[in-house]
Amino acid sequence: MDSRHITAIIRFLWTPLILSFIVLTIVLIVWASGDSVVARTITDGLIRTVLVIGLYIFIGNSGVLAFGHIAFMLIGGYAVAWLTMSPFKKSFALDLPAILADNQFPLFPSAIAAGLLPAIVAFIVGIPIMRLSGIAASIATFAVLAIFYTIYSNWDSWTFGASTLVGIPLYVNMWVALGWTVFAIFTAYLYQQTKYGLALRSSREDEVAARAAGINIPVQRLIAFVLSAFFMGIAGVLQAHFLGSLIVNGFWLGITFLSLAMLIVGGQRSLTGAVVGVIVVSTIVELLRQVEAGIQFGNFEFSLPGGFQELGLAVLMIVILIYRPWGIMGGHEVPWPFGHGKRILAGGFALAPPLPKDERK
Amino acid sequence: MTASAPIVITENASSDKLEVFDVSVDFEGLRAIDDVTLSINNREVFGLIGPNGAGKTTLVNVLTGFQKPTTGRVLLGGRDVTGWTPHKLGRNGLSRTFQAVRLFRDLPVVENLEIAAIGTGLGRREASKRSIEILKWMDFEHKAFDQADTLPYGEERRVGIGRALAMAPRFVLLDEPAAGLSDAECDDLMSIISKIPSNFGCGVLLIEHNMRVIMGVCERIHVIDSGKTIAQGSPSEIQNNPDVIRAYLGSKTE
Amino acid sequence: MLQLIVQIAVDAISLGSLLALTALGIGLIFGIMRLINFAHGDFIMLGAYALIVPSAADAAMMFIGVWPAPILVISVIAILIVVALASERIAFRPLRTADPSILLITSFALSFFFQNLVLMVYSGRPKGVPLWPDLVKPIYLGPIRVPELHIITVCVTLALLVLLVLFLKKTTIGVQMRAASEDFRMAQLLGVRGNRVIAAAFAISGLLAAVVSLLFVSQTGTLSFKMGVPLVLFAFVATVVGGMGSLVGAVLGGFVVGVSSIVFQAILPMEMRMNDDAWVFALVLLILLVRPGGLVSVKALQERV
Amino acid sequence: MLEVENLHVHYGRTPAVRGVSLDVKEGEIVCVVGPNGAGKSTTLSTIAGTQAPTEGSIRLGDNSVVGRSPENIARMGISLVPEGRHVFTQLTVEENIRLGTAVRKDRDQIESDFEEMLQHFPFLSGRLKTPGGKLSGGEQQQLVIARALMTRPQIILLDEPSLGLAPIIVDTVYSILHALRDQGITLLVVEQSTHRALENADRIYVLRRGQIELHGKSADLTDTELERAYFGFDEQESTSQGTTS
Repeated sequence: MDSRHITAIIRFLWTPLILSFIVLTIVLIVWASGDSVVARTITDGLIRTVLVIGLYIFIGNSGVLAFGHIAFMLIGGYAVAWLTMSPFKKSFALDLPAILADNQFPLFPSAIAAGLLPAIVAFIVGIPIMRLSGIAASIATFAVLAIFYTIYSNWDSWTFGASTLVGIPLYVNMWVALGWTVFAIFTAYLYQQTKYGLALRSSREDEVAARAAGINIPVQRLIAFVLSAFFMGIAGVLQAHFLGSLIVNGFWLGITFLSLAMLIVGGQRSLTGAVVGVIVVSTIVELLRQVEAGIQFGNFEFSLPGGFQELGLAVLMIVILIYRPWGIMGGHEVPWPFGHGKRILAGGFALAPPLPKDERK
Repeated sequence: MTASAPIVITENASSDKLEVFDVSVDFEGLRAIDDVTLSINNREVFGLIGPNGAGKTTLVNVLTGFQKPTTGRVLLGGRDVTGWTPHKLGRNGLSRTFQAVRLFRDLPVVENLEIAAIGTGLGRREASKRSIEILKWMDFEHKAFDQADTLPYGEERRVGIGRALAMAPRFVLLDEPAAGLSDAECDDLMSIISKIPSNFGCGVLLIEHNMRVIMGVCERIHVIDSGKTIAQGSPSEIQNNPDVIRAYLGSKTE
Repeated sequence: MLQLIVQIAVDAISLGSLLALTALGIGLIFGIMRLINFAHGDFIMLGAYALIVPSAADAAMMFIGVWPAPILVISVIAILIVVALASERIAFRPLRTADPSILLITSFALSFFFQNLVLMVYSGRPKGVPLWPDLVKPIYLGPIRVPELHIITVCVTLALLVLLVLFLKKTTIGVQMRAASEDFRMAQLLGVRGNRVIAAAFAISGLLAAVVSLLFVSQTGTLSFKMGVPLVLFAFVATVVGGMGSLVGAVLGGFVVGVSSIVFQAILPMEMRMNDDAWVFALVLLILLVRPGGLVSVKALQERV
Repeated sequence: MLEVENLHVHYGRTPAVRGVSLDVKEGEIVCVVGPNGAGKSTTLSTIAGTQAPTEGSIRLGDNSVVGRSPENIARMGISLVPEGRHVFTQLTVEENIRLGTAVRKDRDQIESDFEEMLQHFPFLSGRLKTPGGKLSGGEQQQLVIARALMTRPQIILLDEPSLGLAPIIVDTVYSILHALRDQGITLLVVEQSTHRALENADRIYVLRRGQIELHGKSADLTDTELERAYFGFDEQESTSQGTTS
């Protein structure tokens, strides 16, 4: 493998490399500063990133605005609680079957299992729903969320009903969240470069032309739906292990709105947009929160009334949408800054750079 | 055009035909296609013409599965494919272009072609390879990484044809490929179209209004008006057929 | 038994009425500009909060709420018409040509804005508001007891539906609205003022929201900054079930969702009754899978090849 | 009265109209003919304001039309009947007709105009309460003409009024257009059929690939001239000569 080939591979992986580098840099800075409060904020942001990437895998590639993905986060979060809470703590709130009630399973396999469960659910509900398009598809996914939300709210023996379930082991810190974020970035990117991802993106651009090109749209959507449900589940897992508690009410409209807002502000049509959206919206929220708490200008303290943070966020979102309807990134990935070079296709097929016009003949 | 074009797919049986038997299509009581029968041979360029509103696009939609015929059958290589979904027909060797081009606008040119190749069941590696061969054949590989919606119009149309060819079709349906092209671009287009049958081993159904293009590349021409067949024959027969002239230019009411 | 059946029927029709009115408010605007206005629920909420004095105190002090009924009704309607028109002018007009998904998210943001505005001014705690307490008492139809309020709700809904139909059929702007929702461009080509028609639609949606908010508050007697959310959710689902873009569909969908919600609550065995919303949404899912275009499907929304 | 000068229109980067100039004088029927994709419809919709020109001027009398919204252009007195008729299918026939009065200020004239319309199109009077969608194609075409007339326009732009109609109904439609012209109404008609144009128009423009190929009074033009311009056969001959020599 010569250096040109390595360059080509780096170029191919440029987007996930840069995005990972950005989040890593943020984490390292915070780690070096040793500020534990900020570290918690960042961990929270990383979990959000996994969440928004999960949304992006389906919404971004298919162009179908799905409202129901938080259902998969809910399923993943509770699944991991059933698996990893200590039998002693489970006995306080839950009334699970013996195999779950009496055992505490290892963390990592449990996390995987808790990601797979929503993926399986997505597969089952996706078979009929993925045939729908447009607004009907959006509502159908929302119906799925509403159904799971209602069931989980009332399923006392498994979820502690509408009350807060506590006692989930705390093991997610900044580094664990970072690991999953980087994994999500690479998986989402590689998926969108596979033939499946490409086929799905074609249906986003033009359903009619995609069908004529031999693409089975429901099948392609289903693949993305399942993969995205897995990451949504993982986001639920991370949140459960980060907060140590779960409440069904936390998986409803608030988080649905916030995560969609992040995706759309960043730009729903690119992975970079998804990540940028999380960073921008989280930063805005954080800044507004600090202004709300009060800032010192010399002797003069300036602060805003409580609730200003949310109002500011809503106004900023509307302004961004008015001026950049396709989000900050407008559908673009991180550009390759080093000009023309040998370029490698996702299929591994190398293509020579275009020759200058006069040399071609 | 490059002279040494790679032959991408040629293994199709030359016996196969794309046939339409007694097809009619009704839209809310209005008969858009009225009992049309036609048959396209493999490796020929077959023209379908008719004035605006004659039902050409409806017929193409029937052939490619976007429209179910009210009555009649469509046969592909002797197999009854009436009522198949578009993607299934695509996988079985029927590809098309669109009047409105309908490129995947946010994606690069090469991926536009790759998607069609993937649609026929290829993996990405083979799909890239086939796409690049076709782009080279069309003398277009220098724009492989340009995003589709940055291309000028004539080039968009060319990519549309490339995309249809990337499916290694047995038959390719070109829906008004010359609309809006300049004369020079039309000449390029004609030379591409006339080379398609021998290079790709497929039949071409060409729907076009530009008579120069139709007369220049078709071996046989089928004319419909108000959904009915009014003439078929060689270009010279059609050109001198009074019914055809009348259909286009309107009846002379003395 | 008869008492029970009538009770269920009255409840069902009453809830169906509120949802139908809310769905109409959403459907009217969707028909014309392809915007699903999630903030409509918050119009309803704002109308309810207009009844009390702005304050973060726990106990609500009535403000507009103690005015004589006619003035009260007119004031709330006027306030919500202004809110609806301002929303259109500030948030939606600049995005008129944007993708429907962007418009939808904008309405999310607007909804978020209104909710937090109220949260900031009035605090988040639910407040008791006794609006027209006399209406809660039942009236007797022979042996059958029915809350007066439910009767009023149904009558008001019917009256509004009739008025709306008359408005859409008999007035110039009403006919223009129907034309614009079928073919906006063609209507403009005939000189119909797009801005005026859209503004009229928003004004009517504000009026509908005001009526729903008064009926709803008199039924529940409480205010909460999230009170519009379940209404708008169910109404939104109703417009989709009824068929997006069809006003008849919106009303029909409102009743289907409202009635099925009450009926599920009544007929399900006790242990499944807690999950009645889940059953409603399962029904919605089923309807969509069988008829993706909704019960009354609208041609203009189907894409041509 | 209507003057279009050096009009260029692009769809995205696609040139659809390339330097078209035409004019219509008061009381004339002017036909624009040409094959599909020639830019005829684009020209009309640009005049009516649903498409923005990249270059050129459009004037109605002394007023420029460019940059105004379709509704304002309609209010200036230009009424477009687009291709495909666009009857409001859910509105009754009467509502369709009366929608055309949205632009008018002379409220008192409307009723007499309405009566007049019913005389022009007698079939309408029996079907005033019928939804527009229930009319046949020919009836719909007449309805949209009536609707356009109700705006009392200075000029009506008709995009392929004969498209999709049986020949006998086309004759009816054109006889109506003649009657209108005799009353002094100005018409700019896009038509595919050159013969129909020759029969009905005072002047004809042949459009091909976005440019005016030929222009003249219909009395001065011959079939052959028109056919050549329409199909571009001249060029075909010259190219074939070019290749043989």
